[in-house]
Amino acid sequence: MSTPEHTEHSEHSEYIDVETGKMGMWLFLFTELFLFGGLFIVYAVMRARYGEDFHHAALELNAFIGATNTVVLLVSSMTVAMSLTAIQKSQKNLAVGLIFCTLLLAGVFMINKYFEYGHKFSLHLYPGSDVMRNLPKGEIMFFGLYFLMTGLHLFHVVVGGILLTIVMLRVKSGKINKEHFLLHENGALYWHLVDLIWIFLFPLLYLIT
Amino acid sequence: MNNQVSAEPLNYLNHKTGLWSWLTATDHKRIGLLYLYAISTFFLTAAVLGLLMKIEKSSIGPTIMTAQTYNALFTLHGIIMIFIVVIPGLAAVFGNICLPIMIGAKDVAFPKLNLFSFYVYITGACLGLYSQFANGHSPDAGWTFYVPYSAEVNSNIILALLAAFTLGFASILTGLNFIVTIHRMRAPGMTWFRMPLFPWSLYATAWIQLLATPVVGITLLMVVAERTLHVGFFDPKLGGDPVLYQHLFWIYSHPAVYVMILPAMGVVTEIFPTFSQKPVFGYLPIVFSSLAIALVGYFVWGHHMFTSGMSYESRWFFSFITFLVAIPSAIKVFNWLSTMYGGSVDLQPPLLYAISFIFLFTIGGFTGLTLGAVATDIQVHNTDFVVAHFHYIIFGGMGFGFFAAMHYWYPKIYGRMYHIKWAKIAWGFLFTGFNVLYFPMFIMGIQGMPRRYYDYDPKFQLGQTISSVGAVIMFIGLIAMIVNLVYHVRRGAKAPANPWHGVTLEWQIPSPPPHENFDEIPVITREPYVFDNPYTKEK
Amino acid sequence: MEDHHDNHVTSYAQNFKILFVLLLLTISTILIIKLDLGPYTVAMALFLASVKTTIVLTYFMHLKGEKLILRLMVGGVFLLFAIIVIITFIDYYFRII
Amino acid sequence: MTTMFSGASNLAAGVDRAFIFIFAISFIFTIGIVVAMIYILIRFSRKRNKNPQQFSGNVPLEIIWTVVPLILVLFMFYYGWVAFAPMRKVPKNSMEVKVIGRMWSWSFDYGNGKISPDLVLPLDKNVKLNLFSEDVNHGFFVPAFRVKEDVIPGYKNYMWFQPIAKGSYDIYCTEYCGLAHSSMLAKVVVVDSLEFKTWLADLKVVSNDHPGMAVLKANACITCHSLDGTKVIGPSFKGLFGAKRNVLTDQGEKEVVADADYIKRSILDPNAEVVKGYNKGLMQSYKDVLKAEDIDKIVDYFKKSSEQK
Ligand code: HEA
Ligand code: HEA
Ligand code: HEC
Ligand code: CUA
Ligand SMILES: [Cu+2]
Repeated sequence: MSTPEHTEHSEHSEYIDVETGKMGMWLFLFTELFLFGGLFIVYAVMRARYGEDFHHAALELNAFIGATNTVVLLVSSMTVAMSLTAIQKSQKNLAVGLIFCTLLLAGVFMINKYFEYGHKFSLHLYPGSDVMRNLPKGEIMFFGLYFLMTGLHLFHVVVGGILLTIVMLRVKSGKINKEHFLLHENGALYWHLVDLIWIFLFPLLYLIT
Repeated sequence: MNNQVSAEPLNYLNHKTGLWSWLTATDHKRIGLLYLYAISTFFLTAAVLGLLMKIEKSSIGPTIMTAQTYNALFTLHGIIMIFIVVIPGLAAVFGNICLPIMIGAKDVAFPKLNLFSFYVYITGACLGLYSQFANGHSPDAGWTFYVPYSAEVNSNIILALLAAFTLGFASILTGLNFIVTIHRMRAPGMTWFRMPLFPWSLYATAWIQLLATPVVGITLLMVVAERTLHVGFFDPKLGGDPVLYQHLFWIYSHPAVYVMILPAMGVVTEIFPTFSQKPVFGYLPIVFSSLAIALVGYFVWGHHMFTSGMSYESRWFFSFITFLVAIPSAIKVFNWLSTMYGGSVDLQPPLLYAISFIFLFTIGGFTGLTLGAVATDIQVHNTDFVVAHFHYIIFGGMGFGFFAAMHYWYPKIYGRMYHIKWAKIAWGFLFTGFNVLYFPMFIMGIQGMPRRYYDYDPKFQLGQTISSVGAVIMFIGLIAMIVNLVYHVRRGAKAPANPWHGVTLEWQIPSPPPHENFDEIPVITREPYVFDNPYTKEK
Repeated sequence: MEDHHDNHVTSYAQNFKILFVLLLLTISTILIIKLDLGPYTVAMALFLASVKTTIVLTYFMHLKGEKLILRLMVGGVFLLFAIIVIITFIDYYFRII
Repeated sequence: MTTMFSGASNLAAGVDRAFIFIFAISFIFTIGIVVAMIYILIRFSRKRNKNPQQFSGNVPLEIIWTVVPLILVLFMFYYGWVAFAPMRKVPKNSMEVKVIGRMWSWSFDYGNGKISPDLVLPLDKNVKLNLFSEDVNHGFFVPAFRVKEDVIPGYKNYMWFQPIAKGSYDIYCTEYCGLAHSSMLAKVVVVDSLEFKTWLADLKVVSNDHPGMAVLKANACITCHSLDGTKVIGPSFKGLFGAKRNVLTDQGEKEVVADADYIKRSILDPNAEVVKGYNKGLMQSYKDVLKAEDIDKIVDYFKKSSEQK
């Protein structure tokens, strides 16, 4: 899913009105909220039904990795916010550096996820596996939700990463600068959304056992 | 650019030519037309399927098809009509064509995104059609895809689900575009309450598209996951909850019915003042009733689930809110009538469709109330009564609204005029056929004729046959209407800029409009419906 | 068109402070769950998550400096979602499965 | 003919009252609107009225047509509600019957070993129906009684009523459940209590069928499997025993001989080996439905009927 704005260059000027672009981005974020919202509703209902099983299943998850990733995302959220400050202060190199930090942190997040998923796979615990099929129903449900929610979130991390890479390149080339940084702002907004969703995923999946 | 050979002034239709210029057009009017052609094609396809179903049901037992085919037909008919025709319908066609002009803008806020959503739409629509012909069985779960049936049956459900998902995405993008356009692109001086009512209704619609669609998107994806990965969110065999699916489905699909009807209400709200040469009666109440419908419409989804074993308290709650959502519709109906009252009413084809809209929508709406009361819904739920209710309100409401819009803005869009008398005759057939087709279904529904039934009890024979005759009458009407409209796109008499003496902005520019609508962005100084223009004076 | 941009540049120091608060809240979430407040654990965890969300929205996402209409939209959307969840639970809460 | 006003249960009167109330209001308003519309079209037609008046609103009117419909719909809600409320409150002394819905037949389990394809009920006695589904969603609908509840797998839905007139009434399935949804029919037969008692006590199955055939009939196998060689939804049972079958398994296609073992596997785990040319997922496992001896009876029946030829 691309952001609406960077596809857009009206014939009249190369840059699109800032308020317009930002509003478009916010509206897009609302749809993301409801997308995950549907999953949260399912989670809530199933948790009410299979409290015990969820409890057991959640113990399987590595809260440490979860916590690490929370910190990683929060810090990355800050760096991307700071890069915006930098661009507004015309500190181009700092801005590039900060976005790069964000991307690095995104990388760390994905590496963590790689190990986390890898561990599950080594236990043959993945949707469709025989091990998973033989678990109690509530645990199947928990892992199903776990994989769907974190998987969808991971997808957003990847998209956010790509978006921020584009932003970084444009900052470098000067296309994004003190005057025109709408894409930068929107990229940052998207990244914060990724963080926001994780803020809920973390306690719900890893902690509440 | 002035080396144009033809005498016609440059407009959005001829300023660039060639197929490629159409396929890559970012001009909102051209995108609107692309939608119009796509949607009409799909509408006709699905309408023919409807006709086939009626022929099948004209007599007991197998008439022209097997049960398998029938089940696939109503599923495809429902999917096309709902997801491909009526949900995008008015907003994508006439919203695109008229919204920017009516608020005095040169285009929508994100023209390229607009084109992109058209292609997303086409992709989804083709996927939907493809699901019918791909290897294996055509999908047969009904447009509601209730789990566990849809999670277990061995037909191309996955393709159909992905089609619905993709179409939802297109719908979200259109909604997003419209909201931003309305917020940011209004001409100077056009305050919120100087905005015409069709844009207002699109605004309310867009919020529903934006916020309700993602929920069904994720739900359908979960069913796909269920089928491919064997994690049962909804299938009880895997520990899931089938009623939860219904909740999530209707959290979207009830608001979606207002996505269908709100723009149609907007259209007739434009038509009544124009053909009565009189300001809209109760501008503010109409605005707020649109917003109220959009908002309250989010909270009534459970009325589709009165028999699903939902808790007692929920049934109470949903029934109650359902009745509240009827009030804003009532307000609109009365305001429309009062708009005509005291006017100088000219019964042209658009108005003819608009008043039949009121009639059919009222019947559809009142039967909606019958469905909203729990006790009566228990009797008529999933019977032909429901089928008649929503055909009255969707086809009679949104469908006739669409036809009204078509006849109203046709001269603006093409710069040509259709044959008025033919249009009225076609209307006669459509309207008669419509009532003959669907009214008997109310009666059969109350008597217990269930829906999605391939075959039926002999006691329903008479009703079913009458209803099938109605379908044939409608068929004639539709053909007549289409021939009239298509034929005159090129051969019709030249239409003036303002054939109906309307006062909203689209009538103040040439027909067809120039590429960027306005040479100079107009400055708005007054309310939208003030009828003191020269056209009324000269009469 | 560009003028309104200068008025909400967040300083680096402020960004740091916000991160600090967020990290504190994360730690308290973990602690609260370790403490186990019985039936209130989930509620507390969700409450803290909402506080974090609000902070991210207001400061990192600069809602604070945005136009009123945008803030209303964000608030409205969250509210709508909350209502939908509550209504769904009118069914589940009262139902004996 | 079951018309609207021939309710045959205690709940019908309330529902009909709600119908009448809502229809009456709807009728009055619809007629009113049509008459007003026609009047306006004639009286204010462009021919008659060249000078449109330019008023654009009236607050008292707006209030009236907000408040009046509001009051009316509240009444509609009320009537709908009072007729519905008793439907969920089952009287204590109700007789209970378990309703089992499956693709595409109903059966009614009276708890004393009596299982019937039709619902036979005593007159004037409260009945509670416990609704169970073996596969997908179904809907249990008796129009004459004004009752309908969905039959959803994994859910314990129920309904109750009291039949108040003797006779035989239609049962329909109202939730789409696949190919033969429209033939998932049955009857409610209301008889007087004496007749009911003798019927209930009679546990023998009066039939000259082979016991295996009886099982096939009772479980509606023959809605999908014909006995005469025609292809319905599943393969015909004709000549099944000992025949060669090409089946698709997870490992691929293979040929098997339909022996007793294969038939058992086909009944208990039908989707593991799917007969070529047929669809997976249609037939559900009968593991929890059929007892081992029932399956033996079926196998025996297949064996015998193949030998006859
Ligand atoms: C455009 C689409 C559209 C619209 C606008 C509506 C509008 C309404 N609908 Fe409908 N509905 C559908 C499309 C629509 N519906 C579809 C597609 C289904 C079936 C889905 C499926 O299962 O496949 C359905 C099913 C459906 C059900 C579920 C039935 C069932 O399955 O058991 C219910 C139940 O409450 C219902 C109620 C209503 C109500 C109360 C309104 C109200 O908004 C109507 C309000 C209008 C009026 C009331 C009339 C105008 C007012 C006056 C003339 C003034 C006087 C008024 C008073 C005195 C009150 N609808
Ligand atoms: C916009 C929405 C819409 C429209 C316009 C229609 C239009 C029609 N529908 Fe539709 N219908 C639905 C939406 C719609 N329907 C939905 C959502 C369902 C529920 C599906 C489900 O259960 O899942 C449904 C279900 C449904 C059923 C119920 C199936 C069942 O439950 O068993 C029936 C049965 O008669 C039916 C019939 C018709 C008919 C006869 C028309 C007619 O009015 C159509 C009139 C048109 C014609 C008679 C043909 C005109 C054709 C031409 C002009 C073509 C000429 C061109 C060439 C030859 C190239 N529809
Ligand atoms: C919903 C329809 C349906 C019902 C009801 C049904 N079946 Fe089947 N059956 C099928 C289908 C489809 C197949 C072929 C695919 C497969 O092998 O799974 C099949 C295959 C079989 C086979 C293997 C047949 C062969 O030719 O190799 C047997 C034996 C069988 N069913 C027995 C039964 C019995 C016994 C019952 C009832 C207790 C029953 N079925 C009920 C649909 C059904
Ligand atoms: Cu069972 Cu339809
Ligand atoms: Cu609805």
